[in-house]
Amino acid sequence: MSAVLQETGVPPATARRTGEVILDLKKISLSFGGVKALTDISFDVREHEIRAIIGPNGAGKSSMLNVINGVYHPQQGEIVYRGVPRRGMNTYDAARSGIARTFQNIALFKGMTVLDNIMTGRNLKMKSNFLLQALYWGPAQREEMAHRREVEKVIDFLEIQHIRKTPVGRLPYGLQKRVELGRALAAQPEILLLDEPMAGMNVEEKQDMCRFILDVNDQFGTTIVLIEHDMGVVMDISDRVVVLDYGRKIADGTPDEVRSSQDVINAYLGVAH
Amino acid sequence: MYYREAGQFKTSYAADSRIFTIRQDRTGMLLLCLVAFVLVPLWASPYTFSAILIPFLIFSLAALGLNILTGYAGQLSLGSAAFMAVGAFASYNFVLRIPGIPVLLAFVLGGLCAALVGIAFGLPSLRIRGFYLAAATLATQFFVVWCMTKIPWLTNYSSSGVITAQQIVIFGYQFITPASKYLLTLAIVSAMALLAKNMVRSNVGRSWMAVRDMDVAAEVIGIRLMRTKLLAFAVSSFYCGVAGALYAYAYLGTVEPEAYNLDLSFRILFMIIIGGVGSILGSFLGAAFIVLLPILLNVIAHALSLPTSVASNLELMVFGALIIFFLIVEPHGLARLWQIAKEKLRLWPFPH
Amino acid sequence: MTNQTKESPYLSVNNIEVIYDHVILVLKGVSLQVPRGGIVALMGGNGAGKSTTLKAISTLLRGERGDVTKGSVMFDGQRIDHLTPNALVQRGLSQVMEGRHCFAHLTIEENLLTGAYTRRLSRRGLQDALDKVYHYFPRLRERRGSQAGYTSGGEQQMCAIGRSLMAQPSMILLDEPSMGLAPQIVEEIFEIVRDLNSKENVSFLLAEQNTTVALRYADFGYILENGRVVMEGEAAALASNEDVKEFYLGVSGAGRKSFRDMKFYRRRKRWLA
Amino acid sequence: MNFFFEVLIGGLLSGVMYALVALGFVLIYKASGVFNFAQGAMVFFAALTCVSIVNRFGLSLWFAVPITMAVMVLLGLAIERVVLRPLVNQPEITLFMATIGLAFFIEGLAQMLWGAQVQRLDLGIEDVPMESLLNTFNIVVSRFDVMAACICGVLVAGLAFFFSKTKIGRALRAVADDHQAALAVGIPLQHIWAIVWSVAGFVALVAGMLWGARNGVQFSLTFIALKALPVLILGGFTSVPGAIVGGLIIGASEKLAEVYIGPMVGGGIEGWFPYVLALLFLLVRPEGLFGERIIRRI
Amino acid sequence: QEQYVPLLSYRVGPYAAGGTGFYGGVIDYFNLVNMNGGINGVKLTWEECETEYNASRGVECYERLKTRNGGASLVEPLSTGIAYGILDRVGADKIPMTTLGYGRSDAANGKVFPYVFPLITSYWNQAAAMVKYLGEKSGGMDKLKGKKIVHLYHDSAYGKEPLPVLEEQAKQYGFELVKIPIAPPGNDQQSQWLQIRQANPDHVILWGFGVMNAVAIKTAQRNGFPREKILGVWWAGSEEDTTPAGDAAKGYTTMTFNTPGNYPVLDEIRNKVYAGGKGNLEDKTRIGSVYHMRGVTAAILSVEAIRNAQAKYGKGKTMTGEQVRWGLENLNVDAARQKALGAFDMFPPVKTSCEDHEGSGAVKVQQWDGKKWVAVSKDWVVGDKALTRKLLEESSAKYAAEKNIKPACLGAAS
Ligand SMILES: Nc1ncnc2c1ncn2[C@@H]1O[C@H](COP(=O)(O)OP(=O)(O)OP(=O)(O)O)[C@@H](O)[C@H]1O
Ligand SMILES: Nc1ncnc2c1ncn2[C@@H]1O[C@H](COP(=O)(O)OP(=O)(O)OP(=O)(O)O)[C@@H](O)[C@H]1O
Ligand SMILES: [Mg+2]
Ligand SMILES: [Mg+2]
Repeated sequence: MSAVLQETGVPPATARRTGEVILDLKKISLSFGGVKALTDISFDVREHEIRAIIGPNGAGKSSMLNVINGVYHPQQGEIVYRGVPRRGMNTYDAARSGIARTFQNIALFKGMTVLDNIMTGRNLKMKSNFLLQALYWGPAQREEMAHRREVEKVIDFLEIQHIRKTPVGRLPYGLQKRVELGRALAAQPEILLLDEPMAGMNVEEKQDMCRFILDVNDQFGTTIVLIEHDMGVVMDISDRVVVLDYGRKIADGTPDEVRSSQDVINAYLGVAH
Repeated sequence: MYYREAGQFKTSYAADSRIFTIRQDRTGMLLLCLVAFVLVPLWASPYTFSAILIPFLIFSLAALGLNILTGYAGQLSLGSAAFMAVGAFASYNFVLRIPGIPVLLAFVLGGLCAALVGIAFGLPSLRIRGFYLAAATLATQFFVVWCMTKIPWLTNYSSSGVITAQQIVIFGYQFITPASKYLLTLAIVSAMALLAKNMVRSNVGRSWMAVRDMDVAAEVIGIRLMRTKLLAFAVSSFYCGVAGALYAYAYLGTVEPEAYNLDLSFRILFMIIIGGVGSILGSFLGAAFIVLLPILLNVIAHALSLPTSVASNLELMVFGALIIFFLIVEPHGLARLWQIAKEKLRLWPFPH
Repeated sequence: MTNQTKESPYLSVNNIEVIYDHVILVLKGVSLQVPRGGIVALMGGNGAGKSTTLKAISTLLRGERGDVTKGSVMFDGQRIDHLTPNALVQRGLSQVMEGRHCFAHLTIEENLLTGAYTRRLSRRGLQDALDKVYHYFPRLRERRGSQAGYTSGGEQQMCAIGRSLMAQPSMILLDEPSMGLAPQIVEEIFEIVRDLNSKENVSFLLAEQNTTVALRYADFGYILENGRVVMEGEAAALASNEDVKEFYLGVSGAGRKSFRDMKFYRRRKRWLA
Repeated sequence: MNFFFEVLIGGLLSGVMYALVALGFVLIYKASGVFNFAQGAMVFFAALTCVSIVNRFGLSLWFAVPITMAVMVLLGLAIERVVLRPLVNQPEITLFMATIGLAFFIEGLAQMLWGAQVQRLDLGIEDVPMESLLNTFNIVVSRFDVMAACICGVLVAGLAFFFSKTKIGRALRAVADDHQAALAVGIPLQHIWAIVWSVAGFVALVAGMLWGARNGVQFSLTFIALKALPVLILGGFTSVPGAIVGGLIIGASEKLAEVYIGPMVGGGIEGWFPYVLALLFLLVRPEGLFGERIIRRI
Repeated sequence: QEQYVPLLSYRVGPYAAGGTGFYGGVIDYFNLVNMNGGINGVKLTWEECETEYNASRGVECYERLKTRNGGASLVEPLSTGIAYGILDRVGADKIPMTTLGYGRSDAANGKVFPYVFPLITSYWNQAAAMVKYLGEKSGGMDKLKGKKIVHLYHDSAYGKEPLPVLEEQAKQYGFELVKIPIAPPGNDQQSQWLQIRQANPDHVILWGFGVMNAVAIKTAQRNGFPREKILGVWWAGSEEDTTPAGDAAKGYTTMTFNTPGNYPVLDEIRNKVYAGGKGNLEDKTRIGSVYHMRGVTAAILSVEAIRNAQAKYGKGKTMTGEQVRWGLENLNVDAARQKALGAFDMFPPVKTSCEDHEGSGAVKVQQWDGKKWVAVSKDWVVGDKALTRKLLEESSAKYAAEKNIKPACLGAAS
């Protein structure tokens, strides 16, 4: 249906190097009062892959991410992360064990500058205690500088040098999304959860964003779980796609398989692509 | 010379992370220190010291403490005077009961006691937020002052509950003259302000601000809410505690628990809001505003020889109106106003 | 369209300049017109000033410490830059703000009802208006009793659009209506736009990043960069412009390129050069 | 046992008086998400204006009350125009601070207009024990308190009706959530605020008259706000019924605590006990008993 | 020639009513003295500064005003908090401070507090006098045995101040002392009065301040507690405390250190000062009210001290603070002098010395008749001064030890 997709003649993403299953979600169910956000969902994520989650609005995609990094605790099911099964994550452990994410409704720290926002991403890697930091001297300062160097790499990578010292509240939406990605990247995560990173961007900006995501995936081998409504993007860059509808999984497979599934067409795409 | 950063290149991250990145600012700060430490003691009158500068510095310190908690960590509190009281009464007892203890150490210990109380009363902040928390911190205010009046041991069994701060002696030097007390206060306050500045520009500070701006997101990043909030309470109370001790030792001399009443808590809150929530400089500007403006209005009213009963009420009204006026002009406080002025100056003579 | 522009435009923005916070100059002289019954798209990259333009029109800027320092805005033949937003809604000009802005503590239905605040409706009339919105967005009917704060991003977006329809405006300023919506819904929303436009003669000014769709439904388009209008024209003309194609539609000479193949070094737009 | 009931009833009735003041806060919090620091000053201002009209111009209370009401409406309009309108969409804390400035201003204005003297207000309701109860059960219940409780009940019912049955009620909640969006959907923020501040002025007048009749019209009326705060946090900032229920709970438990726990710890615990109690409640329900749940979602 | 007095007044805030009355009285009397030609030709000048009853602002005012116009000759802050705040400073600045009926009771010891003068009476003497009065009322001190007295007090340093005296006397006379504190500000006292009703005491000592007083009187009425059994302190005994309580206050008695009534000096103030348009009170009917009369009393004693100092150091000269201090320490305003001033029996005769900066310790009991205060007894009541002397010696010695002060009399200024 979408004009863009109709014009495409692009070959599907070729199978790429992906590794072991790093995250395995088993029969996850989550409900809020009467609302069943997720029902009995199972899927896995392999190392180094780009895994997309798609589905209509309110299908439970964001809730899924929230379950993965411990913001929500599923009523049923099990999360196996790096071979360790658990009932649910908690946010701190998730962050510690290398899960970072961005949010659908931007969750940046509005009162801080871009640099500071990204620096918070390195919080878990900072060792010196607050007394040393208060003195801002010796090891504390050295540590601060070392992390600053890392963060500058992220800033360079995302090409946001010019807004380094701007308070994020003043930035336009698209740049805020980029900063949020930067904050997640600064943590050097193993799994990166991205919730609609390209919403509200025009094509050019989406192209940039895709490039960042692909580069992260290529260069650092970061596993990526991605929610996105732009089918062009999803079909082009993801390795495997899960489709949710009304809290249920209706399809799971390569972009091509998903694209041709009748269920998916009915529930989400509207028209065959 | 224009106020401008052009031509000032930073060649290291350390240079870029300085407190004042622009050379003119650094020179300005240096000059300010020079004035505060050298020129003021030479020129100021005892009145300026003991009625304006010393209370201004002490209030700045308390405001700084509250600003750490409210401005940086986002936990609105109406109990700062209580922490000041703890600091003062604890220091008093340390000096009283441990003969020969250095006064500065007593201040630090007093601050630590305040920090402990702060942690205890900070616990609810893990669940309670915003104005609910603010109202709940009033519990601290009333409870602590109540304890001070109820536990005679704390006031050394003085029949009226009033304590008389001991003489400040450091290395045998007695701080008696207003100028010497001023210098001592100034030294303590500047050192603590520097520490505070360092904290807020390094990881602790960023964690506080993250919790303030969006606690859920902060958690996801791996910031531990409990630790961060309680640390903010502790540090903030420490600052307030030391300020409280100075209030007793370097300013009033003799105090009753009532001196640390709700009114004082509110005044400190006013300071940070007027000065700028989440700004070290703002704490100082706010304290100056709240301390100086009534004095100024009082002087003006009497210079105009208004009838006294009218003058006092008019003062109150003008004070209220000015608060509103400043908020309308700049909701982020005097510190932000200052910043805007600097930004304009940097562009000057171009408008944008 | 051309004959419509001859008569005085329904909405016209004349050379406005906007400054935030007394120092940040954002719009540097923007002029645009929306004819009665027209659909006009406002496009441009992140931070170009689209949202600012819309807020300047609906006088919502004041709440964000922004100021229109030059120029004027005319609506239906009268200057409106000194009116309150509420007066504008009463005159039929309504805005859907970027980033949803639903009333989090109100239920979806209550949210919709507040949208009809300016209208004096009987209970019946209110119910009819509600039904109309529910007809457009069936998903909202399902979630009508949930607090808006707990609904998904897309549901909130629908709620925000539905809410402004409740006021039965004659002109709607839509800020990024497609953001965060499933492709199917995006298409539906634009159908609704077309529907209202043709059946009820509602005029639209849309700020939109999804240029492909926007140009498909709009009659006329403006492209904003850096606070200036850099290009304007009939939608069809814009859609066939080479630059627009490359930067906003993501198709260049050789047809659509896969997001995967975006090169690091590629042509960047330089409108101002 | 008799004594227990006496304390309990006394506490409940005091609680109603607290609730009366808390109501004013609730109104404004509902309408703008702002904690109105000036509420106490408004209570003082209203009472002082009313009583001064009676004393200076020799008018009867029946005239003075409507005149004062008109003054309070004017005050409400002025506050909306001068203070609130320029501060639309600003952070809560800014608005909170503005109300602090307002409190100073109103206090100064009241005393400048009417002087600092303590004045007496006689509503014609005698503050004596109800004979019948005293004789039959030997329980002391003040006639005045019962009367005040009735007035308060009527007021609460009226306000609750006003907020649940009119569209203004819904609009208010919308405004409290998001000023900007409220403006965008065409809610006339200015009218709403003017109305709400006027109603809050009316509530302040009622509270000021009742408290003034009890304690004398004097500056310390501004402090009764401190008694209203724990009521407010317990009941929830946004709930009219919450104010009354919170008032009853706080009133009763505070009196019982003072009488039964107080002597063990040296007494005078009424100052902090309600706050600690409210705090404990909050730990269980962080938004108060009837407050709107705080939505925290990402 | 001018003699300058800074006035740390408060005319806004919770205690404004008292502040306007008191400082109104002071200024009225100063004006009167000036109209009559000053003190041996030396005119009084003054400057006011609004303290809002706030210690910190009070200190600022003191510091600001103390060096004006050639230096302050004495201060009277009418606030315990401010008095504490400037306690050390007045000594260092050599400016005497008077604290009529409040502040540190032990400051009456001039050897330790050479610059502080709690003139006329202090809390301890008041408490002792209260017990004395209650004893006499019961028909002799021995009748107090077995009686029950409630001390209902403002839960602060102020309310706790008399406890040592009361406890001591309870032991001595064998009455039971029930202490009931009220959390400030005391807007609501239902539970306390229920407790009192339950305890059914013979007397209630009401040690209140501000709004607490009116509320106490009203709550007593509403709980059916007879107001005749309540005895207030002097900060609970002004028109501001009884007016709001209305009829409930009729018959209520309190301590005071002025005899209520009219005096020639007040008439003179009306006829000269107010007729000349220089009156300080907005409301003329407040002339002679409790706070106003206290202000006039404070002003009379100050003026007498200056006059006294002039007698020693040179008539018609401006006196320094040190010299005024001497004047205060050697004050003798006896009945004859009071008569001459048109203030006979308005306050007890005052005779100070280095050991006794209080100079009297006598108080009166007054009763509210529904419209005005009337004296209950003709005579001044004096409590057990030996006891209070003992307490103040102990307490001031402790202070001296804390502060490293060697107690000594200062004597005449150089
Ligand atoms: N905290 C919560 N409380 C109540 N209901 C919730 C909560 N979080 C999510 N829901 C509900 O669960 C369902 C799934 O929401 P979710 O945000 O996961 O959708 P989504 O797939 O991300 O949709 P979208 O594409 O619109 O963002 C929605 O109907 C939403 O209303
Ligand atoms: N409240 C504000 N204060 C300061 N600057 C602001 C504010 N709001 C927006 N700006 C600035 O104004 C410029 C234009 O912003 P605007 O939101 O209008 O862009 P936009 O075209 O809508 O972008 P997007 O597509 O990302 O929504 C941006 O550079 C932004 O940084
Ligand atoms: Mg989502
Ligand atoms: Mg935008």
